[in-house]
Amino acid sequence: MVRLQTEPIRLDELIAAVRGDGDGAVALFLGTARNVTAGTEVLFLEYEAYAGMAEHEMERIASLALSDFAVSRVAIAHRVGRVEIGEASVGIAVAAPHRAAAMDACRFVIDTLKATVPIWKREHVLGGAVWVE
Amino acid sequence: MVRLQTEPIRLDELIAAVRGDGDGAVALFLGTARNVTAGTEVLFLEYEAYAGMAEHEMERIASLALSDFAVSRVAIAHRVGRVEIGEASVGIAVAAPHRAAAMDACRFVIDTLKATVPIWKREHVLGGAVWVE
Amino acid sequence: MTLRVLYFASLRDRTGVGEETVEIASGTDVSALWSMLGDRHPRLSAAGVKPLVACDRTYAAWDRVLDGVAEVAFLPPVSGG
Amino acid sequence: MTLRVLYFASLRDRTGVGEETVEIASGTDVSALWSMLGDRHPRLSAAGVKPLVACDRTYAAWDRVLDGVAEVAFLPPVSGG
Repeated sequence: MVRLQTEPIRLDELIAAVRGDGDGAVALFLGTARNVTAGTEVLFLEYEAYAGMAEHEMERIASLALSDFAVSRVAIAHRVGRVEIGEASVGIAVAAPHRAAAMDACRFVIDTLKATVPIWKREHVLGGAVWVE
Repeated sequence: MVRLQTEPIRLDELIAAVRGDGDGAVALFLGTARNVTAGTEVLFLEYEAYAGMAEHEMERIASLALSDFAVSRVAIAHRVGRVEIGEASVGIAVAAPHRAAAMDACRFVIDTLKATVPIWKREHVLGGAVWVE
Repeated sequence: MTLRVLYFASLRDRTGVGEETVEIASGTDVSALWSMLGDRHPRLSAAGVKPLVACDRTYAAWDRVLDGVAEVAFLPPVSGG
Repeated sequence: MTLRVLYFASLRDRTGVGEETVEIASGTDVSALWSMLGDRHPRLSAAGVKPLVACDRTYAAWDRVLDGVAEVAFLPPVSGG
């Protein structure tokens, strides 16, 4: 399951999307909006995605995880639009029979997502906003 | 936050217990009850803990994680009593400013918990139950 | 040949448009297109570093010839997650 | 000296009790206690491998002298998580 969404990320949905009765482990990752960047207070974040391509890249990463690690299912959700401080901008869930594969694959997914998925973050600070690129 | 509990583990409570506005990452792990062990169908699990010492060990692991990794807070919840297939027997949440430390510490916590916390699992199968030791 | 060109994030700020249509000759590659677009949007080339490129929603190289491509996107370094 | 002794999981199945009180002499260590308990519960020693030991809820060695200890627990290999 791969999704771009404007609504808050719900972990229970991600878990329901990945877990099967043969799985003994679910590794999860949430990227959350921090209130500070390089010493400056951040008011909120804004995410822009290249819709269509972003989902395509997320699907590709999920497929790679499934082929390279002994995992059962992968779910990735990423917010677009405004994200408040403390909210999750990205949520990842990976289910597997055993924990090491689940955790390895979860790390692979977030690391690869941050490197390749066409999504951009804009930090809104007092008096303006800057793209993080 | 460290807890032994008979009720289902709620991830939202674990996340609320760990996340601060300076944190950009929350790594989570759920150990879930599998329906099969060594080819035999499992009906449900039962966990017994050495209450008092188990929480003490979990606190010790959380403290080690906080001192050895650049993380903000750690929460660990473990079920005792009957756990149905698909339910989480253990839940771990680690918040950190950055993701690598959160994921490293989360893995340290589950690996160490499985090695040292005095909790025992009994697998209930057709016609009986066996301690996993 | 008609091509849809997309700009994202700071590149869109530089062009002032998120999407536009351009006519290119057969055999044009991404580099040549980028030069054309720089004439149209002077602030684009001022970006300095070359962005990433996607052709029909897949990452592509700068020498990719655009024959048969419908959509080219210029992507600043990504920062999702 | 009175000591509270706890058994968990399969060890409790072997003794039939989860907790009991025993009287020991000053200077008794965990190994000596284990021998005493084996006499009381013949199926305990049949467990084969020696379990882990906790004194007052902290892991302890088998040569730990029990003077001042209030609670000793015998723990099969753990399987939580």
